[in-house]
Amino acid sequence: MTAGTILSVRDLRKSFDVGGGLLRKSGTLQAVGGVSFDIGPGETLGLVGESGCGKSTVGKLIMKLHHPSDGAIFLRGVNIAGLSRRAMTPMWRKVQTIFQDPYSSLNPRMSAGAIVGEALTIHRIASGAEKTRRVAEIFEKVGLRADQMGRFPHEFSGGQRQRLSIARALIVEPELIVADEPVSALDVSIQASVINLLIRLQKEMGLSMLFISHDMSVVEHVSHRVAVMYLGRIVEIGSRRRIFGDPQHPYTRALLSAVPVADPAARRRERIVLKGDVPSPIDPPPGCHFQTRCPFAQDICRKVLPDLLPTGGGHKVACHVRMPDAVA
Amino acid sequence: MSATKSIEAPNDEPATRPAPVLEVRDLCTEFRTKAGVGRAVDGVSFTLHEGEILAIVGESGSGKSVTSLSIMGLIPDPPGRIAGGSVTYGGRDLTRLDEKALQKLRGNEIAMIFQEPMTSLNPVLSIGRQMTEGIRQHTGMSEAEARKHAVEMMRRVSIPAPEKRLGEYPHQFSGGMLQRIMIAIAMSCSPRVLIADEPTTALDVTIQAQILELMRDLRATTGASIMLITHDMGVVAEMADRVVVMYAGRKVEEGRVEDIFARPRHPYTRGLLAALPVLGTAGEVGGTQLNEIPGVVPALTDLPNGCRFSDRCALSTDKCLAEDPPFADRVGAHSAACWHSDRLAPTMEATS
Amino acid sequence: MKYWGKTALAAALAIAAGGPAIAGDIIWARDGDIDSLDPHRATSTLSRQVWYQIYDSLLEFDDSGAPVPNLAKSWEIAQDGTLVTFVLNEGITCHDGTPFNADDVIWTAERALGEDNPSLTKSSWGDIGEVEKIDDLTVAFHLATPFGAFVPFMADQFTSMLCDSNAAADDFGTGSAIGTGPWKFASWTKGAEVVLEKNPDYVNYGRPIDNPGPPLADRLIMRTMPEAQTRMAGLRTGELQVIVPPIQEVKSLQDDPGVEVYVAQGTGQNMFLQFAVNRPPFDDKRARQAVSHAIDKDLAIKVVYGDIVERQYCPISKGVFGNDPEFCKQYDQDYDPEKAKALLAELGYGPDKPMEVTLATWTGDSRERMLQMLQNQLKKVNIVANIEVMDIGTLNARDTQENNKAEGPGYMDLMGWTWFDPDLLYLLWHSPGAYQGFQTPELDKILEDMRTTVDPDARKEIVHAAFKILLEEAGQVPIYTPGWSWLYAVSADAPGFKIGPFNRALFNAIDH
Amino acid sequence: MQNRLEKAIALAGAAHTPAAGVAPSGWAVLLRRMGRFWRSAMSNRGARVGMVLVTVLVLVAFFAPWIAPYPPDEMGAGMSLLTPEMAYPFGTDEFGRDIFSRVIWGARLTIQVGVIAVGISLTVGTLTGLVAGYAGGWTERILMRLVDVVFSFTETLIALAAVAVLGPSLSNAMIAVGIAAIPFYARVAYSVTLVERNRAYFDAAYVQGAGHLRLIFLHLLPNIIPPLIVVATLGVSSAVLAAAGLSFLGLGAQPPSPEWGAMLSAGRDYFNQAPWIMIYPGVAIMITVLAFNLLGDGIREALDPRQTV
Amino acid sequence: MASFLAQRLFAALLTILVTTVAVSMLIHLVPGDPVQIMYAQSQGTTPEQLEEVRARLGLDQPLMVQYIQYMGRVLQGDLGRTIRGDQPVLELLLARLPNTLILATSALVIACAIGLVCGFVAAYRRGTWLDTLLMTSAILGVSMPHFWLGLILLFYFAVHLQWLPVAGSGAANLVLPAVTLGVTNAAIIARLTRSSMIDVFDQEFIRTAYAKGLPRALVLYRHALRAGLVPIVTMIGLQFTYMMGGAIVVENVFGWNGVGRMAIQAIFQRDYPLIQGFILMFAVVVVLVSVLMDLLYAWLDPRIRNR
Repeated sequence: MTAGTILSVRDLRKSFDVGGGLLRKSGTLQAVGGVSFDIGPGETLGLVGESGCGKSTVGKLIMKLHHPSDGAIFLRGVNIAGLSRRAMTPMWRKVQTIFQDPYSSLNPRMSAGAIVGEALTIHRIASGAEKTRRVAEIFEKVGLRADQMGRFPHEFSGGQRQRLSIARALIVEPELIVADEPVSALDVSIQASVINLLIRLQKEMGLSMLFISHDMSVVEHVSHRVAVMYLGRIVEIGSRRRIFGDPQHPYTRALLSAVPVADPAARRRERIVLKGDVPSPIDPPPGCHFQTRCPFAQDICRKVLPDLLPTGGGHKVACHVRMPDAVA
Repeated sequence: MSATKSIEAPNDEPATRPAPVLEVRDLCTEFRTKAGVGRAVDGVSFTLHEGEILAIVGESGSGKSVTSLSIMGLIPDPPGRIAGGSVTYGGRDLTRLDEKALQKLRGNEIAMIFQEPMTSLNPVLSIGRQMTEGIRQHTGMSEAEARKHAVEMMRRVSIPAPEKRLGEYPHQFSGGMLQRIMIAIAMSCSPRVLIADEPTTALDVTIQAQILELMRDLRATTGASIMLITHDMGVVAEMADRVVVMYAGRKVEEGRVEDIFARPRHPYTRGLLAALPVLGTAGEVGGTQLNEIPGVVPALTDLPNGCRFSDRCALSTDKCLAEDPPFADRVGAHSAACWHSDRLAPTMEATS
Repeated sequence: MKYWGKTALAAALAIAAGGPAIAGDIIWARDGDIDSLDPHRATSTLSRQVWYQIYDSLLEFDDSGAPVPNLAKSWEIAQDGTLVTFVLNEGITCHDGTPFNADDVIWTAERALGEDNPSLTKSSWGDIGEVEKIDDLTVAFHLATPFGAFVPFMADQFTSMLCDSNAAADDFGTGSAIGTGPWKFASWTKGAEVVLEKNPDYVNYGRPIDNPGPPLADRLIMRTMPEAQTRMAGLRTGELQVIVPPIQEVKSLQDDPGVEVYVAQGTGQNMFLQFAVNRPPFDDKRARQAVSHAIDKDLAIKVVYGDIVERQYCPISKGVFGNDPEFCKQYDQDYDPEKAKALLAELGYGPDKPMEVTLATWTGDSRERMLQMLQNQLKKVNIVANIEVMDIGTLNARDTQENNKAEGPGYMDLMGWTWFDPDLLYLLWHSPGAYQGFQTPELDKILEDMRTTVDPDARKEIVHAAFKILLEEAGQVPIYTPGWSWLYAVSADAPGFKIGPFNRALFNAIDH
Repeated sequence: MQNRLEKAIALAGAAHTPAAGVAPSGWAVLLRRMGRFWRSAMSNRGARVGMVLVTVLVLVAFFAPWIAPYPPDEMGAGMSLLTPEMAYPFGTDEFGRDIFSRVIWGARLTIQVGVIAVGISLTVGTLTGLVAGYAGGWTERILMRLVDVVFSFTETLIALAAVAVLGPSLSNAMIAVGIAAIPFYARVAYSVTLVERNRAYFDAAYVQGAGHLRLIFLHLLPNIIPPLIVVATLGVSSAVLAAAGLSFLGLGAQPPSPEWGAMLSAGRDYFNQAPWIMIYPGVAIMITVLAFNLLGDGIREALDPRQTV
Repeated sequence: MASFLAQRLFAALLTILVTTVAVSMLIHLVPGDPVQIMYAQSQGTTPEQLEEVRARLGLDQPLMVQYIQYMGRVLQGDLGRTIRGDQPVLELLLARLPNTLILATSALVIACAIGLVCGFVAAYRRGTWLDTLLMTSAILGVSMPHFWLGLILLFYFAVHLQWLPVAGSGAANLVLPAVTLGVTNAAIIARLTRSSMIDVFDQEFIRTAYAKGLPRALVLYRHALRAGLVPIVTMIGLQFTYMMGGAIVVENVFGWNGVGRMAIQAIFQRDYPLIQGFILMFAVVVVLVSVLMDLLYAWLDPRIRNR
């Protein structure tokens, strides 16, 4: 953790009890199994992975919507992992979030202005005319008109709602934004405008961002650094250039080669098509979690869980069979 | 990307084109809602040829799914109905066939798979039952024969231990497996046409790759024609031979996949392509802006006059606002419904 | 699937249980069920009517209401009325085949009078010292003091003779009941029906009916059918032979040639108002008198019952020793709302300050309607009465409770008793009294004298003295007689029904 | 896809009402949105019919002294058991009381039953469900387990038990019916709370730092109220039915109360001679129950068009 | 499935346990002296006797002891004796329970037969005049007080037309009460079935089934009905509970000799041991039925069966 680090996550873990009832406990779902990363000022870390890999849980843990089972979350040097709700309240001025679903993330019974301005009241930042002024200001900033403050969420389109969600997050002037799949529910044509807005605002306000998405293309477009998750663990993390240009983990490679490219000419590229499904996080395979699907798996992979080790240049990978002669 | 063919060159010779299997002509499908009657599909025409993959692409509300359901005769009536047009298959107009005759075709000659494999299979019936019932319906096989055939089909879509899994229920499978099973069901009577409605949208990208590969293999081995409905330009680029682009119930552009991606002739198509971040093409963060299409897809009960895209179109002129552009075959088989198609191509060349 | 099976089974069972009317069965549909067939444990008329069919008493009443021999062929009073000796008829057998003799009488008496589980009407037996067996067929009752009502009480249903073989049963009264009467107990399904079978060995010594031997019909079934209209329908379709008719339908039934309506006369029943006299306002006799003056008893009776009940003037019923309407009328509070208002005004009540009271009675017949009439009339003199209708047991308890409560609104209730003798007054009004209500030292004295006086004329004087106090003080406000279970509608194809004195239903001669 | 279509149409159709300023709370907004909600409910034919009937009922109850030609318990207003005629539109009963007047006055009792019984179950039930759904953990388990236990008894039994303990009277019957229905409201409130709690807007408010009270009363409550309005409206009809049933059995209103169930019960003895004594109160109950059912269905439909009945 | 059932059984036992607590405490909620209310007979009972009764019922003990004693008796099958008639409560209840169960079950069969068919047809013909007609009848049916309907049926068919017998407890006597109870509940079932089936018809697997070329009848029967049955079964279980509750009223109208009628009499007579026994027995029946329904539910729904 360097002095300029905004967020530093260390060995973060979260497990859920699943199934079972009053009489028996049927199992533990290890949603996040020891995740560590840093985000610097003005930096966007893209967190990618397939559904169920735990990337959203990481976001929720950082927002304290879930309580971590173990590990530390340093926000500007303060470990918020163990903070009570009350103690966390002032920290929510430093970290804010944007949700995936533009429909359910806005209270349908509140006006747009009230939704966006609520934090001002809660944190006693502003009230009355000052509050209205500041809400109007942020409205303009996210590309909405101030005269839309009295409208209700259902009167906005999906893209506009996501702008409201952004405005709500930004009104307390946070340093870090956790954006959990902020565009995946939007149509392509709308998605672009929200991505553009996010990038613009990030630059203007000097925000740090954790950008959680399953869409490799979008992550590549917005992130400075990228972390790839598989079954609750980060398997590879590094600069965008390294991850997309020279991925070291077989899973990252497979993921990249699986993304359909919107260019018919790219059809004939070589592809790694993984076999089978992601194993259940309740009962992950021994050794490397990816070994069941890995085309390069060896004996050691079936026994030992690989650590996330640096390979130089801030790039880290968790693989026994590092891929020096990448086929890419 | 680079343009490999000149704009004027004819893309395809009718003589070399395989025979049409399914022809949709001026299809209109309406829905009655509280807000009024909405034409979800309004005068759409296209042809699916022997052995090809035709992608129907568009955003939500474009009418692509309704088109596929109309072909299958699966529009819920009420509130929907086919208000006009024809769907010709094997010399017969499917929109005029009675229920019995349609039943003989469905799942037999024209099969369909859906977006959500989890909800598209009946949760209370075993996989075996759901696989065999269609086979028995169309082939008259005995239960035992049908099961054997089902096992065979499951093997073809790479389901491990198929005999055992026949007795299991949908909740015991993963999404990717279920989609394989859906495909197995669809292919079990060797249909000539497979309609795949967003078959991979609900799936993770690595699973999507598996399914797309499977569909390509099946096309290669069975020679079935595939109508692929999707909103994902990436999937289109990977899979399609030809593409139909839909917007607000209309076909706005049609052509070979290379042409569509290289030289879109409709501003909407162009906008969509430019809005998409393409893997491996990104510069510095914030260095390139994605193209934005302003506004939203219009409601079907409240469409703008003239061109339906006019209110969101950068090229829009008074003519666009006043007159609906006809869908015209301008350049061979690559055509679009736009007054300004010709102004587009050079612009595209310039930016790419 | 499984439901169908179940239902089919159910239907089969149901058919086996019920079915159409069978010749030889008399079905008597009533509005309620018995409590018990143990004469020491139940007091309801619904119960008494049934056990009267099963047990005999030592004596019976003849049509004039006088005691006559029954199980006992003779009785003798000695030692100034303190020794009564009964000689039993020979050859009477209990339903279980054992002979009926002095042991049974003693068993019954000791059971009724013993400490363990005494009869609810123990005090009415008189002050009995010993019951002595002289020989198998002779029993002597030793009384501590002379008791004028003892002999007639031996004709009552509360002194029904139980066979000592009942001692062996642990469900006596509910699952078994052995007597000597014309009908044998067969079964009781609580809430549904009591089934009795003909006692083929029955010999009629005293019952006032023209059939010296066993009943003509095979079975007598008492069925509980609370819905009056369904009883009517059952009677008309021939499913039922005897029903308790709804009062509203008496007229139409009387016009029906297929039905005979019997109205019991001389039932010994009386309906009266009584008050919680131990707290205001009814601790003041003016309040009680005001109530009595305020109600137009004749009108209320007419509206609710028409002409099938009659106005009652005396504290004991018509047909019972001492009843004399002309005498009682002198002390009666006649209908006079103005006078009622004046009395209430004296007590400080008026239009601005109405008197709030509770007016209670027990469920059944048309008593609830009667209360509504009274309520309506009371309202005109600014007495606001809240009606409460409850089960008879609850009402009994409530009355005692109210008399022991020092606080609360005024309380009065429409109560009813049936008795064959003015000795009832002792039970009701001699301190502490059945409800611990109205009592005066003077009245206590009179009632004590009444008990020990055997000479009819002297006894009548004393009874009248009691009447005078009760009526003048409005401790008991008589309203009408009879009050319940006195109507019988009998199908014409089951002739031979008769009502004996004190509302005894006799089925011995019904031919069906 | 029909839904998607409707969503698209709804989206596009949504417009206007640009009121400037920051609305203070969810409550004010709830009230403001009620109007819209109302109009949408009233677009349903059944709901309109129901609303008209309910309005009539309320008016009748309110103006009973002016509408009813006679006091409800005036005996001898007419001859007894008169057939319906001009002066006594519904005939008279055995005391010569005007059935019409009694039915009119009975409306008051019915409204009273509805308001009090539903008031009890709505308040207690909503709070129980809301707190259980919000708090989670052991609070949730204990509260909802209790609710389940009570729920498994059915209303009738609970009402019977309550009356058995408290004694028969209309107010006891109302309380009994109110208590008996609590689990129903609690379950709805609970399940809706769970749904709302799991919506992202709740998380959003949470990470804005909103306190318990703010989360419960500003965010959750306004959002669970609409479905509860449906339940409460339908609840009025079941409360009216249940209370009338108790009165019919003699466990509710006592004479001479013109409560419809009690009137009906008293009238059955006269069914042969004067069926109207029984018919009209029965019709009154049915219309009232029907009115609230129609209204409730209509509102439900307005809330969730898929649940069309 | 085993864990699902274990959980359900646990819940059932808990319900019964809570009921026993409530039931044993019931008597203490009675305003006034319950013993006096219960045991007052015509000529009064002596204070000593009342004390004895109090002791017999254990009312002089601390509440906890009372409950333990009560449970001790209940576990031995002793629910006490009635105040009126001094009969064993359990025997009385068991003697009448079959009647109530027969009534409730027959009514349920009627309700299901009418309700399921009408609901299914209305859902299938959604939006047509037939749907409107059926659903209008249903809402009328739901709004009909069943004691009123019962009386009308009784007076018309039994009293007026004399088509059906009124006395006794035969099969013919079952017709009217079962119909009364069945018809009003049929309306409820019809409404619920309709909305449940509409949900199913909107499911994507129905579309899949049609897309396979299956004939309509097969789709409706095998796919829609089988899937729709799962929620409907739960609902029918609940309906049975309602039927049991409704039976209380209907039994009183028709003089059907079931536990419900006895319960009402017991309430009027303040026969608390009988009331307590009734409530407990009712709870047990309801809980048993719901466990049964859970079993059926688990059997119908493979998601639970194979868990």
